[in-house]
Amino acid sequence: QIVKIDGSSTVYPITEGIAEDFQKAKKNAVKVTVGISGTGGGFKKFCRGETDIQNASRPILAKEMEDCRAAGVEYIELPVAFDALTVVMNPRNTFLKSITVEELKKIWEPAAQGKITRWNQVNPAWPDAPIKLFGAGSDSGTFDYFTEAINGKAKSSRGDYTASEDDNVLVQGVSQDVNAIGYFGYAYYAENQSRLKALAVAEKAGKPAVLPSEASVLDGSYQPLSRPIFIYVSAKALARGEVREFADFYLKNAAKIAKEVKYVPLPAKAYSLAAEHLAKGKKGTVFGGKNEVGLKIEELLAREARM
Amino acid sequence: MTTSTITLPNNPPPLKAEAKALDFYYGAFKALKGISMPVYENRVTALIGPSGCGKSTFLRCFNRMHDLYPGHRYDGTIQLLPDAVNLLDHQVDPIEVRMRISMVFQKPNPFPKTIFENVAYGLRVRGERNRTYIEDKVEAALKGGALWEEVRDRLDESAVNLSGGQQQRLCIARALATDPEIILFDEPTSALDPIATGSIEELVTELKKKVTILIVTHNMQQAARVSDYVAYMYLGELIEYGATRDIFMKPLRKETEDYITGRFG
Amino acid sequence: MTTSTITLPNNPPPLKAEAKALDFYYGAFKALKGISMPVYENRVTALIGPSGCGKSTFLRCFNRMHDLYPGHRYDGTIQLLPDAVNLLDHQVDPIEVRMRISMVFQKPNPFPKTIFENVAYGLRVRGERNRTYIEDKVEAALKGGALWEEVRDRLDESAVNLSGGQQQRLCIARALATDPEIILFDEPTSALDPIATGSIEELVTELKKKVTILIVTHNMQQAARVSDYVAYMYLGELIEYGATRDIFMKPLRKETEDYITGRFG
Amino acid sequence: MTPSPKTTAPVAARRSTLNAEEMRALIRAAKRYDVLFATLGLLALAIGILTLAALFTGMALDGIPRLNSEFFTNFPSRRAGQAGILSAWVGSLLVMTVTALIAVPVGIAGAIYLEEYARKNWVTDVIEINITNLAGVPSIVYGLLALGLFVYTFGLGQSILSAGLTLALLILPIVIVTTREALRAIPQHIREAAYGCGASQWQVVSHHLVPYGMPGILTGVIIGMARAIGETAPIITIGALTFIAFLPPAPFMGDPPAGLFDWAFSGFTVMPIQIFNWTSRPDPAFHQNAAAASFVLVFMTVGMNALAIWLRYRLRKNIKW
Amino acid sequence: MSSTTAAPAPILGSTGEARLAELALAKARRKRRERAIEAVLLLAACVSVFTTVGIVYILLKESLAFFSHVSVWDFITDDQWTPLFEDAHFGIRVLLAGTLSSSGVALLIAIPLGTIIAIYLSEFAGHRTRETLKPILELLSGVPTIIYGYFALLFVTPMLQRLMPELPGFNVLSAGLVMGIMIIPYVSSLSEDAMRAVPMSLREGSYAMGATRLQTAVKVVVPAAFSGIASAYILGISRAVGETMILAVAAGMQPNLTLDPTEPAATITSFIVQVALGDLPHGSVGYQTIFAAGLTLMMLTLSFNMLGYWMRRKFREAY
Ligand SMILES: Nc1ncnc2c1ncn2[C@@H]1O[C@H](COP(=O)(O)OP(=O)(O)OP(=O)(O)O)[C@@H](O)[C@H]1O
Ligand SMILES: Nc1ncnc2c1ncn2[C@@H]1O[C@H](COP(=O)(O)OP(=O)(O)OP(=O)(O)O)[C@@H](O)[C@H]1O
Ligand SMILES: [Mg+2]
Ligand SMILES: [Mg+2]
Ligand SMILES: O=P([O-])([O-])[O-]
Repeated sequence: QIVKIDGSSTVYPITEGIAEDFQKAKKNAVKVTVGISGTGGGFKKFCRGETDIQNASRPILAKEMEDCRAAGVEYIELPVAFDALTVVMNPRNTFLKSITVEELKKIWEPAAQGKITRWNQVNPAWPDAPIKLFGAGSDSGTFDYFTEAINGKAKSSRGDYTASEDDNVLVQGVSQDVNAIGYFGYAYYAENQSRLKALAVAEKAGKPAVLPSEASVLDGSYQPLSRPIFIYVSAKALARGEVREFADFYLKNAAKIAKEVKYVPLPAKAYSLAAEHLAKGKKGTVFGGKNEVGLKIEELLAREARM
Repeated sequence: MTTSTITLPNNPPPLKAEAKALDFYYGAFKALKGISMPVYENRVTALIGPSGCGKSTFLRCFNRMHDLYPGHRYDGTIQLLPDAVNLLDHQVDPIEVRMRISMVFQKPNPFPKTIFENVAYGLRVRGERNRTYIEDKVEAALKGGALWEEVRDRLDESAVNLSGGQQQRLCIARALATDPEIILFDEPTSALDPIATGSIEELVTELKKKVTILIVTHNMQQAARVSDYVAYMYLGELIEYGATRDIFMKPLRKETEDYITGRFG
Repeated sequence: MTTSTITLPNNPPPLKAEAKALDFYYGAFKALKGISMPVYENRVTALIGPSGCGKSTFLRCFNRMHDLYPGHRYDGTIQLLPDAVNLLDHQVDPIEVRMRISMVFQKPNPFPKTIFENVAYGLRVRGERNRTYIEDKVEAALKGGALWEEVRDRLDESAVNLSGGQQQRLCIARALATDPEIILFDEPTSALDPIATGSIEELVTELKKKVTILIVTHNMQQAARVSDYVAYMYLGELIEYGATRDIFMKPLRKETEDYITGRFG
Repeated sequence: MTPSPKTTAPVAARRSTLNAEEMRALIRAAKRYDVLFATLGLLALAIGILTLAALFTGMALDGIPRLNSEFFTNFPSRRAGQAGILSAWVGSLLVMTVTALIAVPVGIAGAIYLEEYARKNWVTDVIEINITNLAGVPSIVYGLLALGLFVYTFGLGQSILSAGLTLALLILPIVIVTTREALRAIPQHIREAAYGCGASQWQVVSHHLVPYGMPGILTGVIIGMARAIGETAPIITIGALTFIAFLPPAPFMGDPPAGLFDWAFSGFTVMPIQIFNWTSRPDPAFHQNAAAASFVLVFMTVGMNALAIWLRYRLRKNIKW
Repeated sequence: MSSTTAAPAPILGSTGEARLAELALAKARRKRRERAIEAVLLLAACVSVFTTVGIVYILLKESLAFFSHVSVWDFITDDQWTPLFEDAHFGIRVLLAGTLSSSGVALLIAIPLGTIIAIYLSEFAGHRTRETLKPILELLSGVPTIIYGYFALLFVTPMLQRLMPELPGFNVLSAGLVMGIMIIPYVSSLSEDAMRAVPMSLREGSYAMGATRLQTAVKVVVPAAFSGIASAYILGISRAVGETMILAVAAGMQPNLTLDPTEPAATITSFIVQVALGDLPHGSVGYQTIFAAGLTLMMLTLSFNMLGYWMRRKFREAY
């Protein structure tokens, strides 16, 4: 009896924790494997029917929906936690207190490439010092989400920055350079608070700047950089007892584990709603095949409920 | 082209083999030129001549050693008697030729195996499985190679630890173990000290009672001591062939005489 | 231990070098045992003896070749005259010895360079920069090596494309180019054909007008043809030393006679 | 033989180039370069060896506190303190087994063909150029090949078998090249002796060449394996698992239908993947685990290399020509 | 022929006519067996060819799909590499520049140091020193490269930054340096093997002329071993061009069209792992880029290897 899981590296720490506890709870009668091949790579396998559960740091895309349909794979979409993309800077940086989405866009939009290279070009109040940029690799869910939330279009970004799939590498980069700014998942910031400083982000000029935290994500004020993350369970696999048990176990323990690995859990209501969907076997996605940014928890719940 | 001066004995012993108009080519280089010569049964025939004259090349035709290398070519025949097989014939399996004609090389070349396995090797290659038969044969061959007394108690030791002379006698025993019809020796003593050389020479004289022997040597004295017939070669040609005594005492050709009296070489 | 039988000439030419009570060890193996022997200036001294007797070992003491390998040890002295330096002395730099005493090896070993650079090598090593000087020296050395006529038009070709005999003469020219006091030859013709051998022998006879020569040879005829003095060695010992004519005509020691008459070897 | 009087006149004076003093000065100067170069050589060696030492001490300092027996017997965990490398080292071991089972016979057979059988023609030329080429192909490209071929076309999935096959192909050139060298080092007179006894070609190969070449062949195999065990990129491309808290089934012990080779089709993880995963975790406690695992991995490579050296030494002792 | 003619009475031992007839039979059997064995061996030798064919097939298949979207001209001439961005550019030159500069730095370290070490070990060091130091040095190439990546990032870069305060945290220089050290044993071991294969007689010839160690090594041994040393260099170059993890971790993955090693850069290989690790839907143009990049890489190493092959042919050792 094996439950096979693959997909996003972002969701991986939560799923891994669940898998570990689940195996313990079942006294190793059920085996669980978790792989990392990215949300895209994972969906490829999932839609071939090779895996039972898919970790996804974004909703399923139209192309992937089609693949799944072609192979006759149906799925149940379960949001499991929130990730707050965090904009970070070097702790020795004295001039940055907060930043607006506007300013972030000025820095990161494609037009900035090769032109916006000094801080005072973004905001005259800032010093005439070079900007050193660090960001998620262009092949990650984080990159897609950040570009869409800030620049308004997924995958549209300047290219002259240091990119890495390995966020520790980015942590390293930002912590070594006073003039650095970068972004990555909240967990990496949370574990490296001694070396990094999070930057408060204001959705619009004039709106209050908000620091990422469990509270600010839950109350919906950390916008637009908080995003839900998901697992997709194959409907066919759900027919197997161990997969259903695992999925139930997941929803029951997601809040605890998410907190442990420094993600923001969903409100309890969201988990019960998801459990209900699972029980009823509600298939499909509420996103219609595209990613969305700035989705508040209430909206997400509302949509889930409507399903 | 010079012709060969061949003096056949009056009362010839039975023929064991006979080369006829043998040419040999290393690729484009013609190393043997029209060699015709008898090899008498149970006699020692010595091949002499200056370095590079083709002695080894000729000898290695007898067990088709040249077949191992691409681009080498024979022309002419070597008949093996009494069945008159042309052992250079393409139809003839060189492995079969080598099973009938053994060879002992210039440098002793025992396999890095035990003494026993070295001697038994030819039998193993022939698919022999019978342990007592092999043991008997090995003992007989080692006795034939005058090595038995020295190694009887250490047949399981590695052959590479023997002295040079012992190694060479081991190689002779290895060649004997399969009852060959002819044994080819290519300067078998040139890597050995005088004492080992002496014992090998004795051995050759002893062996000819049972097998036909062809031996290449650089050493005139050795040729005189061990052989019954001598062939003097020069630049790939057979200059003179005859009984050893005749060749050394009254060579018919000036070239032979020059060589033997040490005018060069 | 046998003692050496040494017959000095009545009217000795000046001494060029002299070995005294020379022992040599390959690790624990004593390859030379108390050798004492003169080397006369502008004469050819031949070292003969069966394989493994220590001829090469002795020769290579003269240019401290053994220093290249760890664990080899000399005992005794070799004095180089007229300055009476003991060239085996630890204080004496082997490089200095080798600059004064050249060597020609058994197998021709030209460097994979042009003919010109091969001959110029010794000069370059000595830090010589003057191009015309080097050119003159190379030409003179090639003439001394009887190779100039054959290669004058292709000095820039690679030396490895020369024939064996030419290569060996090139090595001699290389050795000559630096005006050595002694040249050591270790079986210089054993890898060559009779014609090349002849020309090298002539060369040696020619060279002794200018330099002292020590030559190892396996070939009795060669020793008789080219040398003025002969040393017969056996099992690491010097058995007999004397003028060539004496050694070959009336050896004083039975061992020498046995060897020379070809009773073994 | 009267000893000649010691003269002070320099002998070299007769020589046209140098007198004794000049010569000594020259030798001293030339030897200075010897010393200089030897120092340079030692310095260059020191750079390499110090790097190695720095790497080692770094890993040891970070990693050794984690190296207790549980580290080897625990499965991965989200709690760094409890996480272990059991599935990783077992996985590495099994993948290496498959790699060896494939690369060794195929590599040796290929080398034998090229060295002993092949006629010199364009086919063998192509094979030869091709092998030198493959030795230079980046490992990540093998990963792409494996993904397309083994995982999908042959349907072997992300299994130990796929990974083992991939790494086998990766080290095949190493095994072939070293085996050929080992065979080439066997003197021709040994072959001639064997043929002279009437042996067939295959008999010569199997009775003599392979046994005598064994020290060299083994060295090549082990060096190849040491290379394979550290490979990360191709295994990532195939998609090794990251969390796997059980071991592949032992022969005949798996879920029915149980067979001898069920384990080969099991999912797996290997040491480099585990290290890679741990280094990319946010919690720095995992980085310590990564250092410890790296230490173990490097130790495995060192061990294999040491084994190669020892074997070469032991086996060579019995083979002389 | 021999097997069919009447077998002669053997001269020696217990063999008889029956034995010879047996031999004839055995010959036919042996021939068949030998053929079968040769066929099997040939097949094994061909595995490497199949591997290449497989690699080329996979790379070409996906690359063809790629080039149906992107013109070859753009691929070669564009000076931006942003295949995964909204505004996609596919200028392979950018990655080639990274590959070139990182390999350049690595080879500037590996080739001189490797050669010096080879000469030292082969001509200067004693037997014991050589036999201990060589395997220790070879361990350098046995360390998993990902470990080197972090070594470059966390150890070498900060050290360099003390010398060059302007140096960014990610740069080709430190990755290249570490890569160079990793490649040293590839260069030194192979070169040393080649030098040791030079027969002692050549060295003796040189020493006999009064040459010092260094003169002998540089003027005689190195030229004689040149073709072997050249293959060692070629292998080193291939390794440098194909190295992945060190660059992925320490060089910054920033597609910069520059040859300046103090800048961060992306290389062909680091781009491939980045995508292989990532999030891209298979079958998309972005995904196909890794095969086009892989093909470029393969052609690059192929041309180096061909060069090496040609050099070996041309300068084959002639001692
Ligand atoms: N494999 C080969 N390829 C090309 N030429 C060869 C080969 N082997 C020998 N030769 C040439 O063939 C001629 C005869 O060589 P062979 O070895 O038979 O001489 P030999 O009389 O045995 O000399 P030696 O006394 O030195 O052993 C020589 O000119 C030699 O250079
Ligand atoms: N490097 C070595 N290590 C140990 N023993 C050696 C070494 N070289 C030679 N010997 C031994 O020293 C003795 C003398 O050898 P040497 O080479 O001087 O003989 P030689 O008279 O020149 O013989 P040949 O005529 O075969 O060249 C021999 O017994 C030989 O086995
Ligand atoms: Mg011969
Ligand atoms: Mg000698
Ligand atoms: O692996 P990701 O899809 O979360 O980037």
